[in-house]
Amino acid sequence: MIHALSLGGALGILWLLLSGIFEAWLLALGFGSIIVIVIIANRMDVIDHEGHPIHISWRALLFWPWLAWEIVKANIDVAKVILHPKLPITPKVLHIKASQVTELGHVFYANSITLTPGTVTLKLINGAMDIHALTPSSIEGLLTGEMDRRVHDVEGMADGTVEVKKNV
Amino acid sequence: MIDGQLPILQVVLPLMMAPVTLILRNPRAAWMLTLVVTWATFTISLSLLMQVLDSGTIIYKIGGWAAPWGIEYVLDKVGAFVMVIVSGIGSIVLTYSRRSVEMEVPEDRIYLFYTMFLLCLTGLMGIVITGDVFNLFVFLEISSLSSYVLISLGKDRRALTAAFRYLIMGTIGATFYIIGVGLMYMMTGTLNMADLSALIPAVADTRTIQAALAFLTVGICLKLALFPLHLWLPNAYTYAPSVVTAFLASTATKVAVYVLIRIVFTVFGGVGVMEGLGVQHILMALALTAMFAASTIAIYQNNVKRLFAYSSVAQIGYIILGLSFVSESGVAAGIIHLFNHAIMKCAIFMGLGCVVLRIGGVTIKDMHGLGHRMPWTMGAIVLGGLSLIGIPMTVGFVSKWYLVRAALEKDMWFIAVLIVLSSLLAVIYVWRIVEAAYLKPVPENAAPVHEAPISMLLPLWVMALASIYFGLDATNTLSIALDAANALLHGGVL
Amino acid sequence: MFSAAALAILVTMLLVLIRAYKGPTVYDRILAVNSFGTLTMLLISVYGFLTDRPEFLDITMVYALINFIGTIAVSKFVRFGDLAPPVPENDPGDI
Amino acid sequence: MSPETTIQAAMITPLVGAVLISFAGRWPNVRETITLVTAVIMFYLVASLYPHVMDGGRPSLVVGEMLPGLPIAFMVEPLGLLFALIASFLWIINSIYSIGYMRAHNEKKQTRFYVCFALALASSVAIAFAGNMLTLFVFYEALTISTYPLVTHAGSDKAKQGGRVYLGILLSTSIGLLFLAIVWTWMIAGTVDFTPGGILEGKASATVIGILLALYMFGIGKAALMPFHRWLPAAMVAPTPVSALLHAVAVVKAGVFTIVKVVVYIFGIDLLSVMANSDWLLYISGFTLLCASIVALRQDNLKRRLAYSTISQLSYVVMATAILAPLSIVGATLHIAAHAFGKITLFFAAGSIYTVSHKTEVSQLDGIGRRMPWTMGAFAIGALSMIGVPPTAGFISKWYILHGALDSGQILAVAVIILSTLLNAGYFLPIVYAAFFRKAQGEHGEAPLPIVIALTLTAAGTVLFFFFPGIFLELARQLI
Amino acid sequence: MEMLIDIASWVLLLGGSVFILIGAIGLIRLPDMFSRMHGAGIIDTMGALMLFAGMMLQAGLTMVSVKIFLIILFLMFTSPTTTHALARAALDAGQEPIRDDDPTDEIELALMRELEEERKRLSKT
Amino acid sequence: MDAFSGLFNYWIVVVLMMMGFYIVISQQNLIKKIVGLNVFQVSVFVFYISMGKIKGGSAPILADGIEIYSNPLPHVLILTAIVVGVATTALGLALTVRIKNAYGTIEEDEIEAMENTPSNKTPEATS
Amino acid sequence: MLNQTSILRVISKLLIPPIMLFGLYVQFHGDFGPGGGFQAGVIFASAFILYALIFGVDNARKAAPAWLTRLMLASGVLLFGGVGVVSSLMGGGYLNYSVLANDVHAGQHLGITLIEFGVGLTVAGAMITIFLIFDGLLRAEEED
Amino acid sequence: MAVTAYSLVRMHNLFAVVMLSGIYSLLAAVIYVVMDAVDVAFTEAAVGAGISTVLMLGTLALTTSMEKDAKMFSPLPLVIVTVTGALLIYATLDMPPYGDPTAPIHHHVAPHYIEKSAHEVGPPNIVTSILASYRGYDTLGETTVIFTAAAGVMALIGRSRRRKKKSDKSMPVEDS
Repeated sequence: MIHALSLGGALGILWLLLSGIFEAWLLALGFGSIIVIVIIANRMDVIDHEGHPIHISWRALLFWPWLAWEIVKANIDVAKVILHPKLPITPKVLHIKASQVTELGHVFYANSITLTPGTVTLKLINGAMDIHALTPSSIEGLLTGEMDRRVHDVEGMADGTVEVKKNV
Repeated sequence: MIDGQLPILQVVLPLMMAPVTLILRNPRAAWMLTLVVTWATFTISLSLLMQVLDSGTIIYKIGGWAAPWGIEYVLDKVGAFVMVIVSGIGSIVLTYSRRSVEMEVPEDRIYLFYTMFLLCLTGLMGIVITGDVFNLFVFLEISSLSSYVLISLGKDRRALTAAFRYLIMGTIGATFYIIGVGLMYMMTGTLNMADLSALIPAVADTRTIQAALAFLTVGICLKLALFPLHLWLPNAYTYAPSVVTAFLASTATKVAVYVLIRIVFTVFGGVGVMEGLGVQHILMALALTAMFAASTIAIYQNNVKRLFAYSSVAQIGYIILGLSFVSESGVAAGIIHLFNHAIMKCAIFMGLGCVVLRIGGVTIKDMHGLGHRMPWTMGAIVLGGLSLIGIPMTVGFVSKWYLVRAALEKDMWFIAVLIVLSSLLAVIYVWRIVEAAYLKPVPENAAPVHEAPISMLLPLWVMALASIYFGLDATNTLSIALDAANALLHGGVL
Repeated sequence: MFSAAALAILVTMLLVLIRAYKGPTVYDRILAVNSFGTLTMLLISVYGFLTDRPEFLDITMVYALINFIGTIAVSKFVRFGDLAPPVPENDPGDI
Repeated sequence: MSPETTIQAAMITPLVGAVLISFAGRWPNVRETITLVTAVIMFYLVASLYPHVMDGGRPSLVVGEMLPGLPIAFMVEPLGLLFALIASFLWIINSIYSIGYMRAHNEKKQTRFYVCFALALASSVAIAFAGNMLTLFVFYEALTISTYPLVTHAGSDKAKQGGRVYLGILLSTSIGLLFLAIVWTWMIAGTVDFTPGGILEGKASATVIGILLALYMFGIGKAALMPFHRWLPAAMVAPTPVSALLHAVAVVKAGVFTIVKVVVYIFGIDLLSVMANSDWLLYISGFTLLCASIVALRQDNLKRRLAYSTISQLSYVVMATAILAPLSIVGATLHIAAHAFGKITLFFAAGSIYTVSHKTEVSQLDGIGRRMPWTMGAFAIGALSMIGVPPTAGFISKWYILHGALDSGQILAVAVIILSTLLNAGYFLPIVYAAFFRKAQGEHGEAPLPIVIALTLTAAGTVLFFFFPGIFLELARQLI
Repeated sequence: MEMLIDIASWVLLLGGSVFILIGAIGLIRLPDMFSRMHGAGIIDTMGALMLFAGMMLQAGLTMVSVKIFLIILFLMFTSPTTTHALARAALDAGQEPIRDDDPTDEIELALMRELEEERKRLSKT
Repeated sequence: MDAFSGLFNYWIVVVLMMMGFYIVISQQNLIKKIVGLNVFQVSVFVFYISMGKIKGGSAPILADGIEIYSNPLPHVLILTAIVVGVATTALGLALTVRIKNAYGTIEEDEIEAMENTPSNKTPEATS
Repeated sequence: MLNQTSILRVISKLLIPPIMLFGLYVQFHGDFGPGGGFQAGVIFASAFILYALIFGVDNARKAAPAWLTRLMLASGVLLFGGVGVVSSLMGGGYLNYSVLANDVHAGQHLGITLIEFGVGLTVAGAMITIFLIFDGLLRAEEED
Repeated sequence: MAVTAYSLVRMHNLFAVVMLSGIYSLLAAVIYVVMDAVDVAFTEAAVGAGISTVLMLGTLALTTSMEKDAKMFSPLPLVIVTVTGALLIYATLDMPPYGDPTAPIHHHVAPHYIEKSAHEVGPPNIVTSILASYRGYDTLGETTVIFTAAAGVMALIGRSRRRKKKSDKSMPVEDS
């Protein structure tokens, strides 16, 4: 229920952001739309902690700028490689264990890895992932495990109750 | 108040009932509903025809917007006449359809069949009544799409390929049509037919408009299966469920012809265009080729449905030939043949539907001895066949009379002779069937066969008798056709 | 300024298209198409600014959406459809 | 009953008959009674018009407009009445004969036979009474269609073949030529009503008239003008009563009737006689006449010989018309009647022989006259009539024709008639001779009673015609 | 200030343009599908981000910016997801990434062995 | 030269259309035919839209300060036409699926070959 | 679908509701910006398609059973047509929305919103139906 | 775009063909935007690139992704296409140039919409006004078309396929 409400709230904000028109008629329509969507989402069974992660803490706000910076760094890195006349790449596939507890965390981590050029998550199975890396430097960034830690932080103290649910 | 709304009701009624049948999902209920709807439309179109005959063209503004800006409905004599044909055939075919459909369409698709039927009817009605070239395209597509589906509901797998080919060619036709419309629109800035006809003369000399005419004509001819563009038709008619064949054969191509009339005569102002640009001669040549080539091919067919499908191609040739004379009697001949051919083909294909119901197939071999096994059915088919030949006392004769007359009026001796000769080809293919049905012995291992159920025979004979009635007393239909032709030729008033 | 960006995007599109045509595998094409979609988004947005009517970013959104769903569908399709591309399957389980 | 109602009734009677017959199919006796009764009623109705017409009345009836300005209209005039009289009278006799014949042969589908017969008669009468060319054409085609099942009655491959030729020629000539001619006439004259004196006078050039005449003459395939004569022998596969119907009662008569009617009422004799280019008709018909006679000489099959004889006899009528002299027209009219009686007798006889002995070839008929005196007697009378020997009907008609030919100085026609008379004698008399004076083979007696009655009646009619030609003569004279 | 924003946005736009070009070049130059994904990644991330950011600066605090922000957000979620999906699909279909054939260190080798076992285990189930 | 540049646009569109058209009528593969149809139709749509464009015009959504709008009518028409196009595509594809089920192939010539063999035999056997 | 697709699953769970909302936004803002019923329907359906792609057809069918899509399909057309009928009953012509309310503008607005909604319903219904049928067939074939 | 179209002709991998048609559609959408047709671009994006592609993929999955080798080249289609194309080029010769504000289409019906629609209908989006109100009837037709397509697909390959399969087997070809 709480998920549904928060989803409704989030959607409400989204609606206002999109619409930018504050006429009663449109607001009413928006309200109706949100209710319909919540109902449908409920039917689809996508309202849970995964589908709507309200429990993710404010730390995300800190994480993103960091991630952005990582992305920039990685980009420049890869760009150099690409522009290098010899194309000095050493593609490798790594296997990495993520330290996050929930699957949501895994996904966050995996996506963050992919988002940074130079590394792509090929596969994610129960927190174990295959990573394709283009250059040694991008591997280094991973092997230090900093990103892993940070994502773990973002994930926060994920409660075990939710954990059980998802594997059903 | 309802009176004023009749034109729109005509289209909207089947349109709105189509979703209802979809929801109902019950074959019987769907049939009942469709039946009621088709008869209602028939009644409405009759009353509209009366109205048009009494007080002239009806104009209906949709959405309350005046013509060039909004879409308007324009119902003149030709339109009302064609509409009566379409809805009349529709209601008869539907009365007939229940048993046949149960037999030929998978049971769980029957309600969808009726949905499609209604949509097809909607499309055809919409085409006939609209006064806007683009709106026409939309309804053309409604009818086409639904007819693709209807055709492919046949049990033979070849129905699928036939429908596919129809889909490809039909869509090419429709695309050509919109190219043509686009070109016209480009030069005039309007889509309304009346408006177009007022504006086109000023730009008629431009190459754009000429090309537009070419594209429109080719596009429509694809839909109406004029000879070299007919490739989709025989298979489609052959393998579609009988009901569909009966309905499409007698309405869809007719409506396409109607569109051609509309475009050439109303929009382009007829006479000048036809004669000036040589369209007349091209159409005439094609029509004659159609008459001969298709009839000749028909003679060699072993599947009777296919045989009559080719005969349809030939008969379309007659209609186009009539139009291509660009004279009053010629156009009237075209229009009257439109009506007549609808009646006789409907009867023939409904008869064949009965045969399919009882025998399971319609090859010539299946027809052996059928004259004795299913006398009523065969009787109706033969009547239809006689009408195709143009024996007096049938509708076919009336059409032929006017066609020959039109040819002679123009001193086109040669063509008059050709018309007559091609109807002799019809004798040959019709007589193949007659001989098979009456002179061949019943196959020895044939299972006993009952006459078709009365629910099918009745509509069948209504059509067969109609083909005689309108052959004996053609004054009413002809006077409408002559009026319409007159109106079309003189300024092409809507 | 925007026109420079637009030009760059167009050039990029061309390059991406080359990849899409060359293949050699299906995945290269998908990748290229995906990038192409992103580029289209960018181009449309930039064009909006170029003509001073930047309100139409909704289109960009739709693109993003379609691009996403399209690519998902495609990759799902090549993964589960029974029509794996003609790659010799020497030892599928091995990396 | 007013004449108008009578016309209606005369045409409706056979239709009603047809319907009743089809319902009575299960009870042969009822069915045949109905046939006979219908035939008699119809004859009575037609005959009751006679006095009226003789008084100069031209009762007419418009049923409705088929095409704008083109009604389905009927009008009784002498020629039509003559034809109707012959047809309806011979129907009675033919019915009697059919009953005997069909029963003796155990033919199947007899109901269909009688129904189609009635329909054919209805069409014939409608043709006879047709008031304009369109109406005539309509029923002309109806006659073709309704006789097709009769021709193919046997259902065998041969019958099918015969049916094809029959239908093929009749339909293609009528649709291909006659139809064109009618439409064209309509366009030129604005009407296709049968009008005394014709409707084309002064409306078209000589060339057009010539072409039109050709279209009409060849378009009326039922008149079996060469080269469109082949359907007649082909149709010989049909049972004998059908042949009788084709040759004597309805079909070919309808053909020549139409020709006379077209010449008299569409073109007008005056118009044609001033035109130089109508002579070819004379030649063609003369040619057909002689050719058919020569072919007939060489036929061994009795019915085929009769068929070719018919072709040549029809050409008498055509030729007589083509002579364009009033007297020859009268002769043509009379010849329709005379030939009808004569030929039906001959066919009855042929059928009778076939029924009893299953003989079909001329060469098998030796001595048959002794076993079947009535039959062969009647045959002899018929043959004489064909040749034109008094005291038979053929003499009168030929005499009129000759007279007309002489009057108008058509020596060629005279020569043809004389020559053909010789030929006629050449192919009929040997049969009669062989039948009576050669030694007989086979053991059989006379034919069934209805057959004998029928052929005796027609033979008697042939003779009576000679002595009392008044009825027909008066009618024919009215024509001019 | 105005000037500053303009310059910033220009820089961003130009930078974005350069990056997408680089990405495209990568897409062309790189030897196999998996490494090309990195090139595509550049377009999706850096290029798009910079361009959109540039546009945002141009637009100022309006609805447009909000929408661009939403788009970026959406892109950031979807782009890695699609890349991943694609990679998975390619892998499953038996595509193999080109790899440097001599593993740099022991750890990696061990990792790989582990991976292989896991693959086998998975393929059995 | 001026006319040339003005019409050049159309010419490109025409070339595109014809390519689509060519695909439709020349290809044997049913799916490719449908794709061709799409290309053909889309090109026609582009043609319409280019008709409606006015130099210096702007999208036809009313806003302050904008004077020239491009012609909205072609847009409306093409919206409808696109929908029709997608409907056709959907149906065509559904048919293709059925055809594949029934024949096991989606190559037109193969289908034809399959059809002709039995149907040629049947009449011969009967007659 | 095992947890192989966990990335996809999580992300799409996150995205589906916003996509749907976006669809409805497009639906109701067609008056002001680009978009309208048709596009909205497609977007809405695409959210659903995404769901079906990730969670399988069976789940999708559960979320949107056949009767529902069918109803959407039908009721959209009915709504559209119905607006027309109502407007003609209220004395205007067919589809003349001006008579729907006292004020021309309000009437037009109401009418447009309603019919656009009808369009959206039908389109969404149609797209979902078509997709599910295609995808359903695919699954059925795999099972064979 | 032309290149895309051309390679569509050449490609034999149907999958690639589908992808390319997607690209083609995207390109078309860009062009629409350039030509101010935002609504159309919107739709084309959603339909051409999205729905059509997905549907085609579904079909490919159900059928096959490779086209058979090229057949004999037949000149007829080329001739037809050339003639048609030539006709169109011919038609363009009398057209008003691209973007010409004096072209007739900008002066007859359209100005009315642009000037009056805000007053007569209301919404600022003229396209919506025309679509929904002036030409609302077209849109009704359009909706019906979509409805037809959906119902048609249902009728063609809708559920209860099992049963259908059986019946297919029981009577494969009717008259053989």
